[in-house]
Amino acid sequence: MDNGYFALQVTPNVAICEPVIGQFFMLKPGEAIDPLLLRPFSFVDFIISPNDKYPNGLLMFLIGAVGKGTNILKRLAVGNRLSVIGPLGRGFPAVEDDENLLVVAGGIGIASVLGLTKVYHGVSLFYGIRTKEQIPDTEWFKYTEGNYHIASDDGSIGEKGSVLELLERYISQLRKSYSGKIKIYACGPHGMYKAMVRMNLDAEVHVSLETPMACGIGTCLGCAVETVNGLKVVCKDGPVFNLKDIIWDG
Amino acid sequence: MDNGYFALQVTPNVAICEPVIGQFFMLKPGEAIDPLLLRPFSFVDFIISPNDKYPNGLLMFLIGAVGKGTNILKRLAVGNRLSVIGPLGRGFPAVEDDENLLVVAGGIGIASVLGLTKVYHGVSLFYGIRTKEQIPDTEWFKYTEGNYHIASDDGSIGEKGSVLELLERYISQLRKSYSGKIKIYACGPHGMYKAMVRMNLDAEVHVSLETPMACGIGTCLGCAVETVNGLKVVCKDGPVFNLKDIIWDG
Amino acid sequence: MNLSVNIGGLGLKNPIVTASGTFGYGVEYAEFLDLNQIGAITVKGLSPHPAAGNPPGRIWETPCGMLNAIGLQNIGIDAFINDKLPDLRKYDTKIIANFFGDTIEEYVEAAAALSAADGIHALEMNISCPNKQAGWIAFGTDPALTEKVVAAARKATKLPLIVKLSPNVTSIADMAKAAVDGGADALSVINTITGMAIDIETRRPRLSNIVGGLSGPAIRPVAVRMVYQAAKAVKVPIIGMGGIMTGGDAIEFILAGASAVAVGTANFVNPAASVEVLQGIKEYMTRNRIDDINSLVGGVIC
Amino acid sequence: MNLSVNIGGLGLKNPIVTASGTFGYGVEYAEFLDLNQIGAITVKGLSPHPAAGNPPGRIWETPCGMLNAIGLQNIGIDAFINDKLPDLRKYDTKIIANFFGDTIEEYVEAAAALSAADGIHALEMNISCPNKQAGWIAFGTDPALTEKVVAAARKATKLPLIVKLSPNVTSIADMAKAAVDGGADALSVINTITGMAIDIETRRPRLSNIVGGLSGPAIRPVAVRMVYQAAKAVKVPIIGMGGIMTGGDAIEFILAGASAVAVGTANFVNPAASVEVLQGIKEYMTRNRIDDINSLVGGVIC
Ligand SMILES: Cc1cc2nc3c(=O)[nH]c(=O)nc-3n(C[C@H](O)[C@H](O)[C@H](O)COP(=O)(O)OP(=O)(O)OC[C@H]3O[C@@H](n4cnc5c(N)ncnc54)[C@H](O)[C@@H]3O)c2cc1C
Ligand SMILES: Cc1cc2nc3c(=O)[nH]c(=O)nc-3n(C[C@H](O)[C@H](O)[C@H](O)COP(=O)(O)OP(=O)(O)OC[C@H]3O[C@@H](n4cnc5c(N)ncnc54)[C@H](O)[C@@H]3O)c2cc1C
Ligand SMILES: Cc1cc2nc3c(=O)[nH]c(=O)nc-3n(C[C@H](O)[C@H](O)[C@H](O)COP(=O)(O)O)c2cc1C
Ligand SMILES: Cc1cc2nc3c(=O)[nH]c(=O)nc-3n(C[C@H](O)[C@H](O)[C@H](O)COP(=O)(O)O)c2cc1C
Ligand code: FES
Ligand code: FES
Repeated sequence: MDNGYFALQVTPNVAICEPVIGQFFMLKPGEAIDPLLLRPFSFVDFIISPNDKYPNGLLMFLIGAVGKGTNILKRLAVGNRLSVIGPLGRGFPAVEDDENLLVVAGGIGIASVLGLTKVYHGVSLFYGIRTKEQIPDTEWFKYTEGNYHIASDDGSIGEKGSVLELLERYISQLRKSYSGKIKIYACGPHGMYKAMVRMNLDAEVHVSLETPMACGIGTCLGCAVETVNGLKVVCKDGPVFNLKDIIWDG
Repeated sequence: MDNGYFALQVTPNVAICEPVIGQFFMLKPGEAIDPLLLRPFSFVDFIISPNDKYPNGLLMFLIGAVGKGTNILKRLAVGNRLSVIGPLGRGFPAVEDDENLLVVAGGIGIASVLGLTKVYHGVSLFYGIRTKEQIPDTEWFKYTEGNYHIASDDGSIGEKGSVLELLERYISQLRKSYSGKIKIYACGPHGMYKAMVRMNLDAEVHVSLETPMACGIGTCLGCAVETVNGLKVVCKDGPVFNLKDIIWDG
Repeated sequence: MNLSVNIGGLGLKNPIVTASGTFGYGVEYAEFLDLNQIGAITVKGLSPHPAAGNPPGRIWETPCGMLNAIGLQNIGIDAFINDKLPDLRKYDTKIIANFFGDTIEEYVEAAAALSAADGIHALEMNISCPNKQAGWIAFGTDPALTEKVVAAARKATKLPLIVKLSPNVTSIADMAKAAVDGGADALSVINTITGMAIDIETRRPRLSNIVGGLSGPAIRPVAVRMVYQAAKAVKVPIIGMGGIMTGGDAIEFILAGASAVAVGTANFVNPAASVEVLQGIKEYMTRNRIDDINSLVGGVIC
Repeated sequence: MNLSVNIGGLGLKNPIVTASGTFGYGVEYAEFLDLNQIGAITVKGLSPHPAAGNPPGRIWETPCGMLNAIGLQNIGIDAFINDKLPDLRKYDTKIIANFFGDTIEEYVEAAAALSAADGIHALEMNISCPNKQAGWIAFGTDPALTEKVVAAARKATKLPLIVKLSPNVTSIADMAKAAVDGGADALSVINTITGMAIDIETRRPRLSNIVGGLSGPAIRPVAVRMVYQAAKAVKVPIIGMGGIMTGGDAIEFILAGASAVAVGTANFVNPAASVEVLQGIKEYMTRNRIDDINSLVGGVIC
């Protein structure tokens, strides 16, 4: 894959707990002390039941090479060792049968929510990207059973413009036939979330937040966000939050 | 090679000057800022005349993995890029036809002087190591035409004990038939040099010094050594010095 | 092999301490390591009343280090004593309560409240957080004020009193002397160095507090130097810290003059770092045939 | 795109300066880069008489940084003027002579001797070397003495006088004010931070001088913070330095308040670092549509 995103497969050397979509792992890029800290990543998929090839299962990540740590991860070769801590944090809440789930991803945010399409087969996926080249394999969208909607900034794939407009149209269409609860599970840049707040969507929106992290387990208090219930740490109280609870600065 | 030493081949992307044995290159282990500084290494061999495979020639290093930087160099894969500066410093002086050259190496010091056996075909090599496992391919000693003498600390190869004793015996033997100038070109730990001073060898001894370096080009003044002619910088005034000029502390 | 050390009246089975603010309230790490193995746990800095700390934008990674401006967020002394201490008491390790106040009176209040609790073995007085206001910072940078606030806290506790020094000073020796004159039984050296980072795209500081404290391997040479200088200036034992990642790093601090060492930022990189540092110390001692860790303290040959 | 800046009367074609002691006497780097491309070259610290510096054991690498205790070895002002300056004059770049003395009188002597030479465009006064004795160090850590020695040098030169501050102080703002009160036209912020490293096998300090100066990326957050604080305290222009490796790092210093930047340790890692930093600054300005570098100075949004 050479679209800025790359896939990383990790075979744990001890058994891991089954992760919930929206949870994450801390990965250490290399053995060096620079970069110093582990980096948080959601998983796109996993194999948890041991088999011959993967006695402790397999974790699959989709990563955007944006800086020092992610570029080191990109250059790892088969056989390299990594420090891994996880699964960590609280994932997306379970969706009830009478609820209608819509999944929204912006850019590399796809990595955190793609797993939802596997758990909730046939769920609608809304995916916004800058340009066609960025898109991971469309094979990845197979669990949506064709029920995916793409928007790109440059119109090179899907509709030109914001994926949130697609989402909004879809919801008003849906509302014609459905009056139950709509849940939106989203992962994307914070700007996308702020836009969602402004749109005042007729749905319960849960989003996965990204902040720099040090410990990943709630002890350093470095990844705090302001919520209506006071400061919360993204790594332990989140990373998934109800959008309405978050207080955005500026 | 898995004896603690490893070979590193560098194909320069610009033409380089022909180096003199005893000169060195500064290599940057990786692109990271930790380790920060380049590391100095002599070369064991080189191809300078361009050919199809190596348009800018080839540099060959023999390196002991002793710390952070050398271990990164050890893990480099084919195709990785390196920053290289060199050739730097002053190498071993030319040997006149009427002089008798003896080459002495202690441990990884072999890397700096092995090239002398190629330039001065059939020259005698004295090589001291800890144990058999450490020895690079004996193929490397081919230019000595069998004229090499090994001593190991544990007696697992060659004579048990100090290579300097072999050297001393060889010199007294040689002196029976030869009264001309004997030159010794040596590279090894500083302890070996101090022992050579104490032995007061009947020869002109030139040694290659190792000190931590920052710039490698004489500007930081970090690699200073005390000599009878005042402070000198190893990277520019050396690394090869006449042993009698060096003032050893302690 | 004797690993036990005495830090101003606080006996530790080994010289490994966790640094305040980098090990939560201790219990969170029970799933990553055997807490019984470490000499002491220093808990997150506590104040008489719960504190919210600084707004987000609290940490940022820098070359071989990190900046933090948590702003001393904590649950408050009462909640610590009621909710965390009972769990901590179950472990066979010493508990050091790191504390601070906004005024001398609050320091006294905090010291008294913590001393009354069961299961706290020593107090570490933080006068050196770089994320507080200028007035507060004087507690840790003006020797006269240091002596005054330490003396006040000294009267409020019978527990061993460890004073944690700021590296953001011209003379660590003078600060060490002031703390000892005030009645400190031991010193912790060093807290974080004040630093700053700016996002060149948004032009905003990476931390909401503008400046924060630099920790991690980047600061180790500065920390080793300050331990060396403080140890020459005073006779009380020193807990050395600042960028310790390995047993070898810890030995460096001990040779410089520290009687114990604290593992800080390394806990984030590896939650089991403290026991691995201990392991490294033991290996070094075995390799060098050292029977008693105390024989290494201040052993640098200058 | 305007890159030219004015540093207290010293006009530079661009804000890139080389840091003293990391670029030799300048000419050594001519084979690695076009010296005409950089704003100014600051040469190795000069004293009235040649100085031998410290014994070997002068440098040691640390995490993302290095310690040095060269001890201000230099060929002396006369040899510099006679042997190096004629070569340097051939280049279209400004020459800043970094200087020091052991006494106030020597500072004055050095300033006067350098001012009399042809081809030196500004003086940088080093009162902040961490490898000197306690008494000397007071020049850079005691504000009253700083003001006094700067005032004395001020009278001895008509050239722009840049004073280089030590980071080993409680308040960089106070030091900046003292230097400006003494008559500094500009400030260099920062010199190295005092540090120490110990070889745990031999138990000896890595540096013969025991302590040395820490430089490189490790110290960048501290340097950025000090530039920010100094820039708020005084009105004179600042040359920012400490761990600059890239154009982005340089922009960080400029946003913090530096009018120019010096590239130091990076020259060892890459002899052409200074021109690459300049290139990076230009790219940043192009990308962000910035016409004049001066519009970025102190542009951090707090
Ligand atoms: C819960 C969680 C899950 C995540 N899942 C994924 C994932 O599945 N795939 C993926 O590609 N990325 C994911 N991220 C983002 C990823 O952690 C960052 O991209 C990564 O840490 C950047 O590291 P770096 O060293 O390459 O960047 P740096 O060199 O450290 O910085 C480069 C840029 O990344 C930004 N950045 C630094 N740390 C973070 C962070 N923790 N989160 C967001 N931005 C950051 C910086 O502001 C900077 O602009 C996730 C983040 C969180 C918090
Ligand atoms: C002119 C010259 C030529 C050299 N040629 C070779 C060679 O051909 N092959 C080879 O294997 N090594 C050679 N060396 C030594 C090599 O430079 C060091 O082994 C290397 O720098 C260590 O880097 P590191 O990051 O692995 O070690 P570090 O992690 O930096 O340190 C590990 C140990 O190496 C020692 N060390 C650090 N720097 C140096 C140094 N510059 N010289 C000696 N010891 C050092 C330290 O004291 C420490 O004990 C040469 C050194 C010099 C000065
Ligand atoms: C995230 C974080 C929070 C910290 N909180 C405190 C604190 O509450 N009280 C305190 O005295 N020191 C605090 N410190 C300082 C550390 O205890 C330690 O002195 C410093 O980080 C240097 O050690 P290190 O480099 O090993 O981390 C904190 C450090 C970090 C990184
Ligand atoms: C090897 C070395 C020698 C130095 N010599 C001097 C000097 O002679 N005079 C001086 O004012 N600063 C000297 N410095 C300090 C640098 O000029 C600079 O202020 C400091 O290194 C921080 O910048 P950097 O991190 O980019 O190197 C020296 C620094 C190093 C690393
Ligand atoms: S990353 Fe440490 S509390 Fe969240
Ligand atoms: S390494 Fe810089 S002078 Fe030799």
